[in-house]
Amino acid sequence: MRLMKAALLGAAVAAAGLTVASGAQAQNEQFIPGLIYRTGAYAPNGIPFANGVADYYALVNERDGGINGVKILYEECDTGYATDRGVECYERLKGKGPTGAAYVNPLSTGITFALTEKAPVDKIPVISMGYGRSESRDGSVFQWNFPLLGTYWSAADIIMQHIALKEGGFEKLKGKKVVLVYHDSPYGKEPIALLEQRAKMHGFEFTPMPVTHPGVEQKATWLQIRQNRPDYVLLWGWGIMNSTSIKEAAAVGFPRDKMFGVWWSGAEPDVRPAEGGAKGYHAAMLQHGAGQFGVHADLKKFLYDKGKGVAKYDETGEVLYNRGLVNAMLGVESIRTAQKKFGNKPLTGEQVRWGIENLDLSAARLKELGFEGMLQPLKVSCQDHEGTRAGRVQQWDGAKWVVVSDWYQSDDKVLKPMVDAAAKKYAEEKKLPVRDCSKES
Amino acid sequence: MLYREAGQFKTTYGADQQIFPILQDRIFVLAVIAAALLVVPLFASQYLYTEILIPFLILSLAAIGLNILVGYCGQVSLGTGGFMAVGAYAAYNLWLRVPEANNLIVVFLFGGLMSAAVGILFGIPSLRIKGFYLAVATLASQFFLDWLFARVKWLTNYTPSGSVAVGDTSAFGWKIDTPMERYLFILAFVVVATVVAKNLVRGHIGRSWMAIRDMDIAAEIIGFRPLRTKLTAFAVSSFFIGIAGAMWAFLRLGAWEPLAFDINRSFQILFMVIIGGLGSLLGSFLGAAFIVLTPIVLNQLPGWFGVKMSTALLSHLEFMVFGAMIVFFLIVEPHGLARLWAIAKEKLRLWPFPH
Amino acid sequence: MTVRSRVFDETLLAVEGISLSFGGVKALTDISFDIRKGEIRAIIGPNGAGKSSMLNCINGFYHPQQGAITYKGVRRSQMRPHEAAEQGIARTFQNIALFKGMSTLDNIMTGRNLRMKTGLFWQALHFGPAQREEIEHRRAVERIIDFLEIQHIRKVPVGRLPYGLQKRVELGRALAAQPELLLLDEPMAGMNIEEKQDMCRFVLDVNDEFGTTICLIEHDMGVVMDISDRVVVLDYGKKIGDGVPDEIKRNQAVIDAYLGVSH
Amino acid sequence: MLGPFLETLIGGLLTGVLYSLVALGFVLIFKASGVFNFAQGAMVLFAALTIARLAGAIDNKEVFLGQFVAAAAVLGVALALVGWYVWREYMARGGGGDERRKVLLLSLLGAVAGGAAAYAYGKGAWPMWLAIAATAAIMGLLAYAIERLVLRHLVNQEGIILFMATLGIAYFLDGFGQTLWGSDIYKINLGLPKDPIFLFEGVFPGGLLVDPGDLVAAVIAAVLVIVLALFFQKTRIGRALRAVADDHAAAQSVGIPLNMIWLVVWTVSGLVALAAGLIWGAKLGVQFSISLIALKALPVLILGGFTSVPGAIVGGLIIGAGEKLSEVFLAPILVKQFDLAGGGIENWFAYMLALVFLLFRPQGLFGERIIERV
Repeated sequence: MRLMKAALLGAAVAAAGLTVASGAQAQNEQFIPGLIYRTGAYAPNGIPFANGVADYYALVNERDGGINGVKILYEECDTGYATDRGVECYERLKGKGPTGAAYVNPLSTGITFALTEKAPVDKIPVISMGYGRSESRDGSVFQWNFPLLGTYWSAADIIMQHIALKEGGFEKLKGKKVVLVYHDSPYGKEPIALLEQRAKMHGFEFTPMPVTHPGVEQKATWLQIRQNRPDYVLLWGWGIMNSTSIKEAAAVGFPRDKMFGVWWSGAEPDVRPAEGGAKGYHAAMLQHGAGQFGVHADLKKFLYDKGKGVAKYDETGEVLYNRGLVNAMLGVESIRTAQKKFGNKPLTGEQVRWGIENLDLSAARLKELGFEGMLQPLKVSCQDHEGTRAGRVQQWDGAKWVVVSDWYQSDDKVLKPMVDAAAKKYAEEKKLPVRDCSKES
Repeated sequence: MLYREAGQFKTTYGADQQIFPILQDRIFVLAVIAAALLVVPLFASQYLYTEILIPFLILSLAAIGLNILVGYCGQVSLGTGGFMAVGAYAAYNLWLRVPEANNLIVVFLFGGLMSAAVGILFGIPSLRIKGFYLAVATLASQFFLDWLFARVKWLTNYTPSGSVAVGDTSAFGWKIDTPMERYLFILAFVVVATVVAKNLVRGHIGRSWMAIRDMDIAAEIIGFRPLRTKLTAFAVSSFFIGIAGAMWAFLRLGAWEPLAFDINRSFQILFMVIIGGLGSLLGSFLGAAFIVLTPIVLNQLPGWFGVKMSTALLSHLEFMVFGAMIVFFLIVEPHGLARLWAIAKEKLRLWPFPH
Repeated sequence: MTVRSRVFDETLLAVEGISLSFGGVKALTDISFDIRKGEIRAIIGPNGAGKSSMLNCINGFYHPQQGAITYKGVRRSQMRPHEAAEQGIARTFQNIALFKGMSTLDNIMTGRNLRMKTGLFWQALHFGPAQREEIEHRRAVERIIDFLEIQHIRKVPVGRLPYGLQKRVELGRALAAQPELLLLDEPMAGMNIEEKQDMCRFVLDVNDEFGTTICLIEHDMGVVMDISDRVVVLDYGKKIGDGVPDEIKRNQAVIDAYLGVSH
Repeated sequence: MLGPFLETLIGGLLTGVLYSLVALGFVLIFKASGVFNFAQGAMVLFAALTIARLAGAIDNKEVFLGQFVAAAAVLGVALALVGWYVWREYMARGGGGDERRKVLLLSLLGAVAGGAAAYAYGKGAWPMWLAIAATAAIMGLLAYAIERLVLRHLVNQEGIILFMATLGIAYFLDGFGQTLWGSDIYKINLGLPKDPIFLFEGVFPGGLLVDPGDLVAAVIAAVLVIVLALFFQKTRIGRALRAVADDHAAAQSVGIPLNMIWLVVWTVSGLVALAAGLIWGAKLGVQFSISLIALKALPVLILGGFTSVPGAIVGGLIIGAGEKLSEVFLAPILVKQFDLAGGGIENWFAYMLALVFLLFRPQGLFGERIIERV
C-alpha cells in the first residue's frame, strides 16, 4: 500500500506540474526556445553550437539590456537530435513567455521537416540557418521557413564550383567520378537532387553512398571508394560520422585534399579526432570560419571576464561556436527589425516572421555588431528566404582551418528552377495556397 | 463498500461472458471514456493534447498490438517500429495516389491491412525459431523495412530528402485538423480497437494464442495448428501496430522519415508492454502512460521546483532515472502495472474490512 | 477384486511393427498391438520402457522410423499431432501440460477448439455467430465441469491449483474434444487413495457413458488390473506381454521384468 | 575482380573479429545466467569512456565541476546502497568470514574508483596501464552492483523480464557514463599504426589494402578469445561456470555458489567490454555512439548460438565478411536494378543471413539439436 501511495503522490505531483508549468512571468521579456543537444551521439557538435547561441543571448542581455529594452528569455531543451523529442520540446516551449516563442531553430533537418508542418498553424517562424529544406527558401510557399545563409543545394553548388575551378572549368568535369558519402537522413539526402542535376549538366558520374546513423560503421563504404577510385568525395556527415569518415579515408589511402565536407562537416570536432589523418581535408564554409572577431571582444568583456560564459574562452573562436553566435545574432536582429514596425515590446511569432522576412543587414551594420569578417551583407525577402547564397572553402592544415578560396555564389540559374519545381510540388501535394510575392511590401 | 460483486448473479452464460462481468467495472470504464470524451476537451491545453494524450493513445494502440503477439501468443518481437512504418507508408501512398480514398478511416485501415500482410510474411520463421532467437530474428524485419522506406523512391513519391508530409486530413467530410479534433478521432479509433482486441482475446482465437504461449507442444497435440495460430497473431498484432503507425505519421508528426520508426520505437513499445503487464490490455494503456510520461516529467521536474540545472546534466539524469525506474518496477512487480492495479482492486474489494 | 470381462470385436487402432530411435538410442523396437473400440486398454511397464514414447507415436508427436499405425481403417506411417486430434484422438500428459496462464474454464474450452469455426471477423465483433457458438460450447464445457465436479474452480488460473485438481482439469480438456480414442498418460500418478478412487470413477464413467475407447498408462497395478479390459506390457522398448489382466498376472516375463531379473 | 574481393573479405574478417569480441560478452552472461544482456553495449561505452578520460588530460575543469559533484554524489549513493545491502546480509548471516572479505574487497574497489575519479579531475593524464587497471576495477565494481541490486532480485523471472531489466541498466549506464565523463569525442591512444599497408602489389593492381590498425586490433581480440576459451576449459572456476550453464539447480546442489558465479561472469564480460571498448575506442574515438555496436553483435548471436563460444567467434567472422561483401558487391547491383536511393544493405543483410541460416538450423551454428518432449 505504501508503494501505491507513493505512486499516487508522484502522479499527482506530475499532473500538477504539467498543468501549472507556465507560472508567473515577467511581462517585458521576449521568449526564445533553444532546441539543442548536449547529449547523445551528436553532442560533440551540438555542444559548441549551443554554447555560442546561449552566450550571444546572454551578451545582448548583459551589454544592451536586451533588444531595445526587451530582455531575452532563453530556455534550452535537449532534443538529442531525435525528431519526436524535438517536436515535444517545441510544443513544450512554444507558448512560454508573454508572447510565446519568437522563432525556433530546430538544429536538425528532420525536426525542421516536422516543424514546417506546424509553423503555419502555430504562427511561429522556423529559422534553419544553413540546413533544412532546400526548397523552403521560396517564401511564396514556405511562408514560415527561413533557411538563412544557404541551403544544402547552395552548399553542394558551391563545392562543385570550387572543384570545377580547380579542374579548370565545369567542362573539365566530364567523365570524372564524384561520390557523396552522406548521413542516412533527410539532412544527408538533401544535396542529392542538386548533385544529380549538376552531373547531368556536366557529364560527371555521381554516386551517393549512405551511412547509417550514427555513422561509426563505414568500412564497406570506403572499401568501395578505394575500389572505384572516384576523383572527389563529398561528405555530408554529422557528429562522430565526420571524424570516422576522415579516419577511414586515411585508412584506405584516399587523398584528403580531394574530400570536401559540407559546412556541418567542417568544424574542429570533425577533424581533431582523426589527428594527422585530417590534414588537407576541405570543407565548405557557411560564410564564417573559425577565429575571433569583433563580437568576441564583447563576449570577453561582458561575459567571460565576469565568469558568465558557458564555454571556455579559448573555445569561443571555434567554427560551431561562431555559428551559434551568427545564428543567435540573426534572430536578435530579426526581432529588432520587427520592433521597428510593431514597437519595442515582446513580439509574437507572427510579428517576428515579418521581421525575418524584412531583415536587411548591411556591411556597416555587421561591423557595428562585431561580425565583420564573419558574414557578408544579407537581405531577406518574400521571394528569397535564404537572404544570401555566398560561401567559401576552407582546409584543415593539421592544426587550424585555413580559408583557401574566394567567395562563391551558388548559381541561381541552376537552383531557382529546382526550387520552384519542388516548392510547387509541395504546395500541390499539401494543397496549400501560394502567396503572390510581388504584392508584398 | 463501493466495490462489491456480492449479489450480482449471472443467470445466463452470455451475461457471464461480458467484457466486464462486474457492474462497478462497467460503470468505471464507461466513466473514464465519457470523461476522456467530454471532460478533457473542457480544460486540455494544446501541449496536453499533442505531446501527452495523442502520443499516449497512439502508442497504447501499438502496445495493444504488440501485447497480442508477445503477451498473448508468447512470440517476442523487436520489429514493432518496422510494422508501424509499413502502416505509415502504406497509408501515405493510398492517401497520395488515390484521391477518392481521402478518408482517414479508409487510409488507416489500409495501412493496418498492409502491415498485417507484411507481419504474416515475417511471422513465418516463428514456426521454427523460438524465444530470443526469434526476437533477434525479428530485428531483421526492423532493419529491412527501415532500409526499404529509405531507399525505394516510389514509396516516398521521389521527394529529394526522403521525408514525406501529409495535409488536408479528413474522415467522411469531417476535417480533422486541430489538436482536439485529432485527439477525439484517435480516442474513438482506440476505443473501438480496444473492444475488438478484447473480443479477440476472450474468444477462441485468443485461447488458441494463449495455448501456444503457455505450451506450444500441448497446444498442437490437442489440435491447434501452430503456424496458423502464430500467423493469426502476427497478422492481428501487425494490423493494430500498422494502424498506430499510420496514426503516428498522419496525426502526430505530419511529416516524417523512416527514422521516426527506428529500433528505438520498437524498444519503447516493448517497454510499454512489459512494464504495463504481459497479456493485459489494461496494462498496455498503463505501460504507455508510464513510458510517455516519465521522460517528460523527469525532464521538467527540476524546472517546476525552480532547480536550475544544465541541459546536459538534466538529459543524463533523465536517462539514469528512467533506466533505474524500469529496473525498479521490474523488481517490484515483474507482472507489470496491470498486476499492481489488480492487487489494488483486490484490496478495494475487501475494504473497509480487510479480514 | 472383480475382473471385468467384456468382449470387443471392432479394431479401432492397430500398431504394426513400430520402431523408434533417438540418434542411436532405441526407444521402441518392433511393437505391435491393437486397441478395440469401446475397451479400456492399459500399457504398463517399468520406468523407461517406452510407454510414453508409444503414446507419442500414436498421436503423431513422434514419428517412428519403421512400422505403421492403422486408425479407423486408414493405415499411415505418420501424421501431424493436430491431424490426430482432428481424427478424434485426445490425450493427457504424464507431466501436466495445461495452459498455466488460463483459467480452468478456458483450459477446458480449448478442448473444443476443433469444433469452433467462426472466423476473425465475427470473433472481433463477438456478436452473432461468434457469440452463439461461444455459448453453445460453454454449455458443453459446463457439463464436463459438472461431471468432473470442479465447478468451484471454474475461474481460477490452473497454475494455482493443486496437482490432483490439475490432473482432473486436464482430463476435462481431453474430454471436451469428445474423442473416440482417449490416451491417458499416468492419470493417477502422485495421487492419494481418495483422489485415485475419484479418478478411477471418472475413467470408468467416461468409458461407460460416452463409450469412449481409452488407452492408459499406469503404474498402480491394482488400478490397472481393476479397470482395464486388456493390458500390453513393454520393457526396454519391446513388447513382453499382451492380454487380459489375469493372463498378464501369470506371465513369467512380466513378473521378471517387474522384479528386475537380468536379461 | 579477385583483388577487390580478397581485400573486402580481409576487411570484413578483421571487422568480424571485433563483432566476435562483443558477442562473446553476450555469450558469457547468457551461458551462466540465462540473461540476454542488452547492456553489453553500454558497458563497452562505459569502459571506453573511463579509460579515455583517465588516460587523457582533462582540460576543461570548470565545465566538468558540476558534473563531478553530481557524479560523486551518484557514485556515493550507489556505494552506500551496495554497502547497506552487504551490511544487512552480513548481519543476517551472523557475519561469516566470506562476507567480511567481500566488504573489504568492496571498499577497496570503491576507493580505487573514487581515487580514480578524483585523481583524473584533479591532475591529469594517467599512464595507459594504470588507466586500464583502474577501469578493470571499476568494471568489477559495476558487475558487483548489477548482481546485488538487480539480478539477485530477479532470480527465476522469465527471460524477457531480465532482458528488459538489462535494457534499463543500459539506459542508466549511458546516462551515468556521460554524466561522469562527458559527451565529446575522446581519444584512446594505443599507438596503433594508421598508414595503410598494401600487400602483393605485384599480383594485384594497387595491391591488397590491409588496415594495420584493424590487424593489431584483431590480433588483440583473437588473443583475448583464446585466453577466455582456456579460462573456461582449464580453470576450476571455468569448470564451475560450465556446470552452472548446464544446470543451475544441479550446480547449486553440488555446492557451487550461484551468486559468486554470476559475479565472476559479469566481471569477465565487463573485462571483455573493456577490451572491446579499448579497441573500438582506439579505432573510432570514444563517444556515445559506440554503445550502439551492441546491435552489431546480435546477428552473430543467433548465427552462432547464444551459448556457444566457438559460435560467437565463427559467427562474428561470417557476419563481418558477409556484410562487407554484400555491401561492396551486392548493393551496387541492387541499386542499379531497382533504382534505389543508395545501398546501405549491410545493416539488414547480416540479420537476413542469420535468419535464413536459422530456418535450416534453428539451434544455430554450434548448438545441439533440440529434442522436444512432453
